[in-house]
Amino acid sequence: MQKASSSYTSVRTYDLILTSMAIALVFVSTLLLNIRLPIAANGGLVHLGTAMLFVIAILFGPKKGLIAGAVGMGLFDLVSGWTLWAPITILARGLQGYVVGKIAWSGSRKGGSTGFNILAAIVSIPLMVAIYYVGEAIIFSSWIIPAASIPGNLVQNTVGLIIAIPVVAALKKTPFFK
Amino acid sequence: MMEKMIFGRFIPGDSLVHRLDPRAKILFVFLFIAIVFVANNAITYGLLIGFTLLVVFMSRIRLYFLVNGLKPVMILVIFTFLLHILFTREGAVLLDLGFMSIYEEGLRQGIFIAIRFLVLVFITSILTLTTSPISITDGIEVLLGPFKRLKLPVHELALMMSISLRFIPTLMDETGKILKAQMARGSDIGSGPVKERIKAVVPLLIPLFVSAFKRAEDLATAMEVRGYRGGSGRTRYRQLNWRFKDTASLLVLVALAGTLWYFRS
Amino acid sequence: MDILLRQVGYSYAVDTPFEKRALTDVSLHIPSGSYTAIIGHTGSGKSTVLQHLNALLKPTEGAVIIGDRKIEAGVKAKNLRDIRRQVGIVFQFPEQQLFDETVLKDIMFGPLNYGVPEEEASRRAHELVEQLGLPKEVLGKSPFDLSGGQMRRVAIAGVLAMDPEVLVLDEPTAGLDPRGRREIMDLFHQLHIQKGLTTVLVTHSMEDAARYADQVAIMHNGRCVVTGEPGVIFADEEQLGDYRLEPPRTVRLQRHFEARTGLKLDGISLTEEALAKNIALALAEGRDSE
Amino acid sequence: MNSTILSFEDVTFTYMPEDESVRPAVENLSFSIQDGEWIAIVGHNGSGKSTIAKLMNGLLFPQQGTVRAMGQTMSEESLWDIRSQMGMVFQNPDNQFVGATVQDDVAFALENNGVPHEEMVKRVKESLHQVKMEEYVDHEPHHLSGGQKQRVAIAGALALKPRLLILDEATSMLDPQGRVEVIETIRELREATGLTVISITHDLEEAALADRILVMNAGHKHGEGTPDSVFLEGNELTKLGLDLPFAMRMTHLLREAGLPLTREHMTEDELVDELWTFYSDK
Ligand SMILES: Nc1ncnc2c1ncn2[C@@H]1O[C@H](COP(=O)(O)OP(=O)(O)OP(=O)(O)O)[C@@H](O)[C@H]1O
Ligand SMILES: Nc1ncnc2c1ncn2[C@@H]1O[C@H](COP(=O)(O)OP(=O)(O)OP(=O)(O)O)[C@@H](O)[C@H]1O
Ligand SMILES: [Mg+2]
Ligand SMILES: [Mg+2]
Repeated sequence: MQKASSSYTSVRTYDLILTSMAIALVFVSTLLLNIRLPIAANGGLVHLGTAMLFVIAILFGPKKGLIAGAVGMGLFDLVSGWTLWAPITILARGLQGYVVGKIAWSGSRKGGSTGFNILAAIVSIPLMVAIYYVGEAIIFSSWIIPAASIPGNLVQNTVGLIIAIPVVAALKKTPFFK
Repeated sequence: MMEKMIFGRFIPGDSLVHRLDPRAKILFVFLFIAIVFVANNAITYGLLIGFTLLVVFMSRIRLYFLVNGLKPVMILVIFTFLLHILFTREGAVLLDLGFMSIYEEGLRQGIFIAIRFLVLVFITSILTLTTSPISITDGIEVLLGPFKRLKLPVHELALMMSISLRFIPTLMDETGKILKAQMARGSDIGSGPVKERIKAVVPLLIPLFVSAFKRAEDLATAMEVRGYRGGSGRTRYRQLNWRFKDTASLLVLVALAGTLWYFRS
Repeated sequence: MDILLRQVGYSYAVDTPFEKRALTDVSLHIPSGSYTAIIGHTGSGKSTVLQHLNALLKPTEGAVIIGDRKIEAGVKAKNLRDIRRQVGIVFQFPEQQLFDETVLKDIMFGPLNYGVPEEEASRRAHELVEQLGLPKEVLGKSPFDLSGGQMRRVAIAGVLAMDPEVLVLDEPTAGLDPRGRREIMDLFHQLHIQKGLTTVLVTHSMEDAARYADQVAIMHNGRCVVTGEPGVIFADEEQLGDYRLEPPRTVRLQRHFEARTGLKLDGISLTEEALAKNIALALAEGRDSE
Repeated sequence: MNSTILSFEDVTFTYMPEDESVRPAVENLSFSIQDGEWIAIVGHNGSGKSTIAKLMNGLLFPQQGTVRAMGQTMSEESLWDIRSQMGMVFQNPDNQFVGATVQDDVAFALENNGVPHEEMVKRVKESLHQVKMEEYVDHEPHHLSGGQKQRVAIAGALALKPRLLILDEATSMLDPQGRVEVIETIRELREATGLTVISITHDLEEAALADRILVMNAGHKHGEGTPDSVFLEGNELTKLGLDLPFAMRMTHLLREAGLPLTREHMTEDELVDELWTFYSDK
């Protein structure tokens, strides 16, 4: 993604807008793109927000991963009736994006190693699940109730991973990443 | 159009709550979340309910609309309530069903937690129902102002949020169009075997990304031509006005906290 | 394949506070082998009608009959894939649907989804690239490396490769330069003639509607208010004005000429060539009769 | 009065200086534009028009030659000052709308230039008035038509009181009505303020409105002149992938149909006039 003119300001401006787009992409995938799977948890409806978050963190690294996850999904909670969950989401998804980006980009890999990309996503899953668990435990004042959302979160993340890897591979082949 | 559905959470209005400064409302919500945890008996929870209903009333948002919009959350409330009843085994037995019993403490806990949960959800929802996303962004930017010294790029963050809000409806339309275009080419994430559905995601997400890149590039050019070069030296068109009623709203909250503390057991 | 819209009504976001009615009581017959142009002011419902033609949208009232299939409001329709293969649709700015690694793969995407064998799909792709006036080399390139006009052509090839019986076009030339516009419109017309492809075109260009279509439908406020032959529709300037449309330029010039000279041309000229011929003829006759 | 507001002197620019086989997007280009002129730049896809626009406001710098604007040579130092005196409107109405609402968007350039708040409020109002969008101050972009968005973009440029407005295919994605709205707006603005306008376009009817047309072909200047003189080239333009204005196409077709028309006609009125004389002469 080379811009023809590359003064310092224009690179920064482009970067800022790319991050804004990443936020919007996560939001839109969470809201609009759903796949129904024949499984019980979540009524089988899985959104593609997590997949999008993985893709963004892997392609653009930890900083954009963090912002896209925290703001994109936090915003979703804010505007769709889950306002109370927004702080948990901001924390969980922000960290998740950061961790995925950090691992996928470790040692100047820049998301180029499929193995590391998968590892990154896998490592982030328990982290995200744990933050939601603790956060919801505080809201509900119970350690049992929030356990109910664990299976759903696991499915969400697994599907996200399964989708994100081929999408990353396909995107890497477009001229935008050469 | 579809975008109305998401931002439909914001209901424009002219109530006192609508007119409060977004900074006041955000602070209010955070303080309220902390205060709620002070309550621990019937009187204090009662006070919370009263206070919440008062805020709802003042926002002029119809209770029906509020509850209706929160259906999935309501299911969780009921679920929470039931779990507390089933798993708490303290106090006198109220009802013995043979295979299980309902204890007094369980019922108490269940009701209290449900109330806490409900007032939290109501008050936080009132924030997003009475404040446009862009005002929330403005409020956050100013509230985060002090963190600029810690090198947190507050201005950039706020600009990012407002640009993403601006582009969400555009990308939603775009998503709809791409979905349909690929459906017309026989690839559909909505039907067919699971494997096919997952396979149909790639032809969907790539165009979405490409379009986002294209837009990012165009927008960056447009912004630069219009003289954008980072946050320094910029003035603000949108101005926030902190007025007496904003201070008052926070004072009311302090009073509530005091009262709760007094009646707490 | 005939397509029939029978008193179709459609609302977006049904059962939400944001329900929006887009179509009311639309009846329209698209005969097999015809070239139908749908015109109308912005927001009049043209694109919404189009999406009913291959069941991307299902009517909330009335019925759409596509060939031997009937899609009826309130009745669950199964297996729409066949319909979507037979009725190809080129959306506005179709280059937005490109995604694959190479142009070849992208063009083959549709046919492969519909079970066309690999070789056959590849053969079609090669043939179409040539037909659309693209150099052979593009087949191996990434679609994102092409110029805007080339991307548009590749996207169109991706639809044509499914070998549809009906081709539905939503402002297919928006944003192209004059030459590109002309070439692509001529290509669609050629396909219409040679293959007998039933064609439905949504356009803001009255000139294109007048030039190519044999049936014109006017949409206004979600209703299909008039259908008829272009020669009749474009002659009625008053009616066009009622629906906030202007007659094609040729018609305007013809009227201008008639008003100025007092001569009356035979019928109405739908193309520039026809107008030139008619004027020349009228002037020659005008002289003779003096 | 007749001072030069912008000029290119022997400008060459290539996107890939390292690759010899790629021809420069713009080569040895020279022209100048006077204060108050309306110039149209026309040319086929890829002929270098957008590259010229980007060179004009320092988004790109030429490898060879000089760009001068507002009396200064374009450089890293003068760039922001020059930009503050020129507005630019791009092709895609959606991809240049920065603000959350119409007024925020118009204010964007003012904010960037550190204009004080009261002044901003005044200028936003003024500019929206100039493009007749004052009723839409609080509208969000997705509730506007393409033509309306472009008018807001023009207002956003006007807010800085620029001396020069560049339109890079600002009407090409619009429906006919939107196109008319935008062109009308530009016309009125020019009458009211004498703004210098450079419009890059495929639409020859639009170009015909300009004082002068610059024709580009494959990175080179093919020619320049008044619309009349440029269109006189006739079929030469068609070969460059351009179209002729309707009246001219009709003139040619009528000639082919056997009418001995003597002149080239730029407008329908002129054409009908000659046809009429022809008829009344007998
Ligand atoms: N996805 C959608 N959700 C809600 N309303 C919609 C949607 N798409 C279109 N509409 C509305 O339906 C009506 C008809 O829209 P449609 O796109 O069919 O018009 P059109 O004639 O194709 O317009 P244009 O010439 O601008 O393309 C409009 O009022 C539009 O606002
Ligand atoms: N960012 C870029 N990188 C490499 N080459 C480019 C870039 N932008 C343009 N070009 C090339 O430079 C040449 C001129 O392009 P330019 O965009 O200036 O043309 P244009 O006349 O504006 O075309 P259009 O009518 O399609 O807008 C073209 O050959 C194009 O392929
Ligand atoms: Mg349409
Ligand atoms: Mg260009």
